Amino acid sequence: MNVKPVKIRGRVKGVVANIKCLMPHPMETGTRRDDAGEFIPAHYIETVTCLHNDKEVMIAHWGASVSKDPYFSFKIKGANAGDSVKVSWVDNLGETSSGDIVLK
Amino acid sequence: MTRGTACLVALLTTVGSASADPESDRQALTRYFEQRFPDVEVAAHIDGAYALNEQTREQWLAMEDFPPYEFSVDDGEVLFDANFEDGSGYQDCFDDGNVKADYPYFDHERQTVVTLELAINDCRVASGEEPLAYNGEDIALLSAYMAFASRDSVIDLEVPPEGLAAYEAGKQYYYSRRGQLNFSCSQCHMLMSGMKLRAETLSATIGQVTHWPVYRFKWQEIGPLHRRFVECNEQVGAEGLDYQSETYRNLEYFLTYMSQGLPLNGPASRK
Amino acid sequence: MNTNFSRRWFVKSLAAVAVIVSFPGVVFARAKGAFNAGKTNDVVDVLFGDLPIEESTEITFKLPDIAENGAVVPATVATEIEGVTQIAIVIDENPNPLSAVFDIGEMSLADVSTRIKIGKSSVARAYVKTSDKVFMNSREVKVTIGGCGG
Amino acid sequence: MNRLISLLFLLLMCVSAQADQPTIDSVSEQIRQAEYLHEEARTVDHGWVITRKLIEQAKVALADEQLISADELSKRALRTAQASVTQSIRQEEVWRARIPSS
Repeated sequence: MNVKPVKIRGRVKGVVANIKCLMPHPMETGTRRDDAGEFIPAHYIETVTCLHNDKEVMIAHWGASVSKDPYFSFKIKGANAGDSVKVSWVDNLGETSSGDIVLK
Repeated sequence: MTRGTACLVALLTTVGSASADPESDRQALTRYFEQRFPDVEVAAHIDGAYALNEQTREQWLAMEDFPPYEFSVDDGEVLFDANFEDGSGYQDCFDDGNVKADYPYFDHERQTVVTLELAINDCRVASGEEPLAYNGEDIALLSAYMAFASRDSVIDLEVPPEGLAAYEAGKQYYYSRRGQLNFSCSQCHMLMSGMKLRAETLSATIGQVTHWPVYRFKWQEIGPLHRRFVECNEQVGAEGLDYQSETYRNLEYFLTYMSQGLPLNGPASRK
Repeated sequence: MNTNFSRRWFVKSLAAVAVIVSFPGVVFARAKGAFNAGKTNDVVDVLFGDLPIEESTEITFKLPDIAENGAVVPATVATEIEGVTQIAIVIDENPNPLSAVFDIGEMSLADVSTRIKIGKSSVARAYVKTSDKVFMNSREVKVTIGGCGG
Repeated sequence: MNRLISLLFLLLMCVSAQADQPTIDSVSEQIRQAEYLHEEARTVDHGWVITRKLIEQAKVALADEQLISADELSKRALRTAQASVTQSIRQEEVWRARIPSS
């Protein structure tokens, strides 16, 4: 699968940064069948790591029941413009991708 | 309203006018929906069923906050910017892509309705490229990008006299009963608009074509308007026609005129 | 903050059947057992062991009453409760009820949103864990078959 | 032209009604008529999904020499094909009544 970067949007309001991201990923449960009736193997994001200025602020663990092209939004305390936010994921097949922004 | 007058009103409103011209058809249809949904702005119908059901609208807005079709728009932009073998590209036919408000139009040489999808293939063939399949992914991605680039431009269709026959054909299709269930599009999307069929709220005729292509969660991908026509046909037991068949292009022509003056808001997400 | 974060994780990972993935500086537990569990009770056992679970309306658990489409259901869990370390979303009727677990670091607010798949109408649960207690709020979600039935 | 078809069809129905025992020929004839009328409806965008399915099932039954079920399926296919043709003729006359007038 050609891995695509994570799309991130971030806005600082006061000292809280509201981060929203969208991750292109099929999120296959392993129970779905393709047109030929064969099972499509399970392929889903297992771990999402969120860094604020390279420090871990959140780790999410996901099952296959998170929707396709997962959406994830979270809030960071003590953030201000110029800070960096990076979100990266690892899936059950070991593929990985990430995306990062500088907060405005 | 007593039962008697109700029937009288129903009779009056359904007595068909002779072959009226598109503009008076549109005004009559607009009045119909203004009376049926007094507190819904006509322009609000560009959000389809979500203009008529508050509960589902809330969920829809949560989806539109960061919709999955953004990837299709990005991928479509990559395709749009790529050059053809001969060095030309889509920009030579469509500038920056903000052209969807000009489609569909009635083409004088070919004496037929030309939709954006047809124009995309015209542009490719003119540069010696292979035309794209109308049910393929690439044309959906390109239309997604161009729909996004055309957002907020207003539908300003002009039906030339030579295009009236195509317009009337689309109108006839919309108001004719078809399929084993013997329904016409207008019965669901006009007479029953705002009501429910099982769990589905029925959208109104006006605004039905302003937000295509659409990322339907049912499809888990973005798809063109004619894919929805096929689905609707099959749900009343009628055989779906080919994408970009003349019948479907005429139907899109009629429906686009019914949304005349409304802003484009594609692509959109739907259930 | 970082050392304190990993010590708590180190203790937890010993209990759960965990696949240790080498991660610079942080040992974390994927709590595989919790995601493979077929029933909510098993999920809760793996995630929270014998910590007391208390129903609480302090948790804002936003989920539609009737899902537009079971494949993509917007879900938000937010709370003002102090000292939250973990949030979990569980759908009773899903084949594997546990959908997602969020480990909330010191610098994060306990306020997360995502979109999940719900197989059929079900009770959905949001668990919020602090160091010594677990709070839970739940609500009904109806999932309808799409289409006009033609 | 459409009006002629419905008359032709009614005539055919009377003839085939008298044949008690279905034969390969009578069933094939019914399938052919159903296909003809189905095409007739399709040319004016009034084809039904059920007609195509019944025709296919009738052909399969005929190929398996299941004469009774092939006869029944081809009769049903003929009826639905005819209904779709009738629908197309009827709609031609009445669709304007549904346009909201000013």
